[in-house]
Amino acid sequence: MKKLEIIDVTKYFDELYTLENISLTLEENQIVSIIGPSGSGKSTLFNIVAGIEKADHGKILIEGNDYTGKTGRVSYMHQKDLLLPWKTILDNASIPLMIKGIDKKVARQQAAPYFSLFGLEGFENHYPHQLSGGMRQRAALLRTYLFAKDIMLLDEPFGGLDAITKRKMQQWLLSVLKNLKASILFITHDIDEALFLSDKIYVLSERPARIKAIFDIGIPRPRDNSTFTCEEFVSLKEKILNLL
Amino acid sequence: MKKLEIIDVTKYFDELYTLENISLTLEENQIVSIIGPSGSGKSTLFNIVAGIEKADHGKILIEGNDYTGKTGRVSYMHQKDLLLPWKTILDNASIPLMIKGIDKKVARQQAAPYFSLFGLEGFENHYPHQLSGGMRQRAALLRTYLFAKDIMLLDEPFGGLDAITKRKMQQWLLSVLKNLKASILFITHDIDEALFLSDKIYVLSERPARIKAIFDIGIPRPRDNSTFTCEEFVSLKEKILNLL
Amino acid sequence: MKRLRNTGNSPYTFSILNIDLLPVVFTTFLILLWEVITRLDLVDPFILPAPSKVIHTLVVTFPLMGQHMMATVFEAVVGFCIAILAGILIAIMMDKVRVLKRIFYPLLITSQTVPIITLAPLFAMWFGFGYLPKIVIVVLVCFFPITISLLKGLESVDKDLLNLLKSMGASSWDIYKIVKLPAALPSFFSGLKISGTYSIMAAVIGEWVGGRRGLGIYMLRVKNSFATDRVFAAILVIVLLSIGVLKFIGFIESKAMPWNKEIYGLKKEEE
Amino acid sequence: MKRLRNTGNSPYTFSILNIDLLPVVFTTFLILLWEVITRLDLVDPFILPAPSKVIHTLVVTFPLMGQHMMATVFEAVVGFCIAILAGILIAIMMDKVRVLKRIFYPLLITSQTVPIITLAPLFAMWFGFGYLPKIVIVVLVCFFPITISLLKGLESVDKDLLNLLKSMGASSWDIYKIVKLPAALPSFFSGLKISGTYSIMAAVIGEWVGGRRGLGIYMLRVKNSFATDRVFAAILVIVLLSIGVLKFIGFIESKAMPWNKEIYGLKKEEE
Amino acid sequence: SIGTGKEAREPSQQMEKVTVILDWVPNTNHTGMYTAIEQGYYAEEGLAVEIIQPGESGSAELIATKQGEFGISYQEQVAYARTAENPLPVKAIAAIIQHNTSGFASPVNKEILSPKDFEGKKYGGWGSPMEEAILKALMDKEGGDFSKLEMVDIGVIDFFTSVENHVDFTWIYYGWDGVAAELRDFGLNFILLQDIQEALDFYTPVIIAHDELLESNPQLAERFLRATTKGYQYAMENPEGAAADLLKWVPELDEEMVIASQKYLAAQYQAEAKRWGEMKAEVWERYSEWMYQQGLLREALKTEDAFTNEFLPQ
Ligand SMILES: Nc1ncnc2c1ncn2[C@@H]1O[C@H](COP(=O)(O)OP(=O)(O)OP(=O)(O)O)[C@@H](O)[C@H]1O
Ligand SMILES: Nc1ncnc2c1ncn2[C@@H]1O[C@H](COP(=O)(O)OP(=O)(O)OP(=O)(O)O)[C@@H](O)[C@H]1O
Ligand SMILES: O=C([O-])O
Ligand SMILES: [Mg+2]
Ligand SMILES: [Mg+2]
Repeated sequence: MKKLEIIDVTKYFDELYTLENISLTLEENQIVSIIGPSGSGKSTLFNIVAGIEKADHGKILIEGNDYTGKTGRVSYMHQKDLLLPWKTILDNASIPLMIKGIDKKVARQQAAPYFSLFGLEGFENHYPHQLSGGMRQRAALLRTYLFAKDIMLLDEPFGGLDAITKRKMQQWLLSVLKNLKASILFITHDIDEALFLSDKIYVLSERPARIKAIFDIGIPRPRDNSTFTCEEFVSLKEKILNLL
Repeated sequence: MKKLEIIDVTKYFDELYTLENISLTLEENQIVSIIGPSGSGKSTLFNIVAGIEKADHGKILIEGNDYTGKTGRVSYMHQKDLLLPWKTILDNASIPLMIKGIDKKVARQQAAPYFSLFGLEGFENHYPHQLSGGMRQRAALLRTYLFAKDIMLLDEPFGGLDAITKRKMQQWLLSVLKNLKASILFITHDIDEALFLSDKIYVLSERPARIKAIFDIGIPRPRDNSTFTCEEFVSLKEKILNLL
Repeated sequence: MKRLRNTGNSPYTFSILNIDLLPVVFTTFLILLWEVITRLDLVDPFILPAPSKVIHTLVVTFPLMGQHMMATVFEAVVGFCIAILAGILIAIMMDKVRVLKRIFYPLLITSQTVPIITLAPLFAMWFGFGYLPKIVIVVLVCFFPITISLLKGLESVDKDLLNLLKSMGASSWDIYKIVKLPAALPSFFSGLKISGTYSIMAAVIGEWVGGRRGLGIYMLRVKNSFATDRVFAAILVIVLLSIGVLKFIGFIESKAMPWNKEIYGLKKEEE
Repeated sequence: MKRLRNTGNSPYTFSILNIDLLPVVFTTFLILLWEVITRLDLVDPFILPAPSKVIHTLVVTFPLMGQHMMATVFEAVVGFCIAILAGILIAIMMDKVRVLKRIFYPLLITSQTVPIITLAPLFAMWFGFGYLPKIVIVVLVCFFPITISLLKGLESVDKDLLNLLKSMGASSWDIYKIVKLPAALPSFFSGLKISGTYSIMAAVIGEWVGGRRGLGIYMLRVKNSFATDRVFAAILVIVLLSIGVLKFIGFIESKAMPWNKEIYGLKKEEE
Repeated sequence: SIGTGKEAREPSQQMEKVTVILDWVPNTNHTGMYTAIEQGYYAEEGLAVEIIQPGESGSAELIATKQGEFGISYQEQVAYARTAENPLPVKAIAAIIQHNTSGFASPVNKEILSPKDFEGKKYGGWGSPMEEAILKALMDKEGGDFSKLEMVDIGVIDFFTSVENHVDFTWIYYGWDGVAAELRDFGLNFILLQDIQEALDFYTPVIIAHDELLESNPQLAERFLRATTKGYQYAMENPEGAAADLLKWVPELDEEMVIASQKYLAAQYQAEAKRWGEMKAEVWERYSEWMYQQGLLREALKTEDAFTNEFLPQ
């Protein structure tokens, strides 16, 4: 089933032509990655899907319904963890529930059970600065997940991590997704990451962003360290490298 | 010839045991990479080589002479470009010469010829903020090179760049090194980067850092996009991945 | 990468209860020097009384000065509180409605160049000789740093964080409650500390336009009878009160931002 | 990632020469309101003279006031310059020698709670009636913000940058010249602007210790002749002079940091 | 002291420099000295006189710290100065005005005609214990109940504003505020202190000098007072000319007021005394005794230390 459809989206910032007729489909329970040069307009596309930026042309369909320009439907995560330093991890994770109007206490109770799944058990009452970079990203991901469990937009969620931690997070993400029903749109600069995680990869051009290529990634799951060196991975990587 | 030898270096920060008997050799015109977990002590090791941190035990030999604790012999570059925003690129590049006591005007004349080699021609009088991330790193590298041309310590020089720009910089670095005689010690978190650039890789353990493994990288030069998918690369990558 | 580390004791540190004793020792030395100079009759005592004399006078005259002090403290506290409320209100308004910021911000900056002391007599003309004109002066002095620093704090919030909340459909009130106000607290408190430093002094200046009670009035009176020691005792009380206000704000700050202590501690090391 | 973008004209902007006209229009409106109130005799002109009257008085009495103004400007400028020199010296000393910072920093903070006005009469006893006591007061008022902000600027320099220069074997003087001082300039200038705002006012207050010439002397005299319009004209001159000082510092700032204009412009957009 | 103004330019090399510190902003109490500058009387004595406007606290401390040779003060201040715990070595050497021209003033509509009428009224002063004592003494004498008087400090607020908005009566110098009221046709009830109680006819203002100066250089005081006397005599004979001299030096003042005030003071400077500046021991004693009895002074004033006529011209 088509979970999310971006249809023919065009965007100008005043004179700056940023997105040129972008169309894209996210199927249920898929991970779809978007790779593209810096400044091409990837984050802008996410902002449009999330409803906080207006497209000049085009539509956003979610489960077949028009959500163009509407906020509050999909959840959204940045490269920066954007955790509030003055709230504990549990309170940070409860924020989306509180915004939905759920009472603080109830929100906490609803958020708490997910901590073990996200590898944060025992850290509920820690402040963000007491956590490692990887744990902070997991907490941010948990918060994102708690807002909208079915569609998540992840904008370079591991971009700020060192390569080793990043690799661990990628493996963790795949493992946790086995237990969650979620469709994910994923921005990254890292070809290895895109190949490792995705069912499909869209490669964007320089600004104005057009879709330059689409790759269906048939690498079998579960994926692990050996995935990085399997033949299909290596040949797809070569193709994408030569595209960029 | 042994350009740089680190012999049995040990370092404590008060109680914090950081480096445990690190020994390492850099041959002339080689690139040697150091990979290790975050916080293991890689930058500390560089600080000791550069003479701005004191080792508790051990020696630094350069071309056979004892340089333990002495600054001003090797050049050093950080992940951040550390360019001065209030100086033009040319003036930024001239800083090491000026510190050596060379007159400002002369320093500029000495620095200018390298701009084309470093892909910065025409940007001499631009301020850093007017340059792209990749260009800023090249300018920082030029400044580093102008301080000491024979031995350069590069501490995650491309860590702050997006993956695509990073790849371009790695290829550029190899191409420029063909024309320069330089021996480079290179810290990175990125296994692809280490494999692509190096003649030798040292893998460090968690803190206190010990040398966990040494790999001689025999992948033939010149290296290019296809290097990432060649057999030797893939098999070395798998070994290192499993080590970390 | 900047390093976070715990401070070891530096070789020069000798501290009790987390107070650095070095400046205390140095200040004590200065005061002793002053004592010696006055004891040796190097200056006229009506120009500069001995510190021991000032302390003695402070103790002896405290019952009387205390009454005046209460009035000053009252004016300072009421004025400070009003300044805080007004500052919060106006900063939030300027943050929310940009046109208001464009109109009022330049006026606020310009207003700082008006010498309030010269206006003080006007306030007496308009507001009489009760507490009101003093409180007005305290408000005028304290209001500006609070407003400007709160505004800066509100504006410095990460735009991506605001976008994140907006993408969740958060209301403007949600955004203030969850992000903007807490994020602005450190900046707000640094504004409070600047204002707090001046609040007592502002009340004293306000009292010079006239009134019946207050340290300002007291100072004018004792000066009139050439009791320099009493003038100095009053100055000492003003300094101590001001430091008290500062400490109190610092205390509230640490209570209001329990998370901050550690981050701050680390940050300070970093910088 | 924060976005750098050029500002388009906002719908409310109508500007000449880069000046936002909105506050100007609003201020003009306020002044007209004030004029109307006084014209309708709603307040005694003795308490609040009409703005037109104040301007008229300003023009008519300018030859006389001008002489007083010169004295005030002289004191403010000399005091400000001395404060700058002293501030630079002491900030660098505190930055270089940490023990000095530990000793003097708390004293500096505490000194801000001492009401300088109460000390002013002492300065007349010590320094007489010439320019000296006024200049001393200007220095005391201006010195603190300059020192503290320069010190902050010097301390905020990236440690990695300092390490880089050290690894090149740079001398302490090299480090100040190449990195620390230029890096501290923005913070230094923001301190200068705060001090500058108060410099004229401080000179006026200084003149109240007594003397022969200056806007402070002038104000006391015209007040004693019940000439409220002249008092207001003098306040207007003080405000205009203070704004002039601010603009001048802003001009020097843009000259001293040519690279900064663009970065700053962008930064402001970002925040 | 420093000066780059008019005074500094005129005197020739041999002139002896003298600084006079006023009690407050320059006004018609000080005219004789400006006249003496303007008419060249000081120059005749070889003196280059510079006149300084002081701060809030007047001149006594400044004369005591030798920031000037001569100061303008008033009897009460000298009494406080001489009896302070650390006495200030200053001494009165001439009375500028022979009688106390100050008193309590109120708009006519308040109907305050005698200290008895102070009852239930609001007094605006500057909060010195001396005021309280004087008000109490006057009311006691006239049968008023002092406890029914409300006192507020009006600090620096001028007479007109204060009685317009805030208080019923204040203490003024007739020679300035009283004259200003006349010029404005502001109906005034004025109670002259000395009319009610003789002890309150104290000298205000007076010229003071440092004890040491008087001892080590009595000629200076004599020369200064000789010229100053001529200045005040000129002011008594020619109020308008004297007003012009004052205005020349202090153009900030209102010309009309200065002339009116000058005319009023012409008869007050010397009054019935045989020479300008003369002070009577009984006036000093009466008032300082009164102050002491009211508990205003720490100790009884030795009046022979507080004033002298010996430097006045014969
Ligand atoms: N609100 C805005 N106003 C004007 N221009 C904008 C705005 N937001 C983004 N831009 C511009 O649009 C272009 C695309 O920005 P965007 O952040 O979407 O790129 P991106 O692909 O996410 O880049 P990166 O990989 O660096 O995150 C950039 O040139 C950016 O400067
Ligand atoms: N000056 C110092 N004082 C105390 N501890 C320090 C100091 N410098 C570094 N450390 C500590 O030493 C350890 C090693 O730090 P270092 O920066 O060398 O690690 P690294 O391997 O470079 O890490 P990264 O990959 O994150 O750059 C860390 O735990 C760090 O906190
Ligand atoms: O010198 C004057 O007093 O004006
Ligand atoms: Mg982006
Ligand atoms: Mg490091």
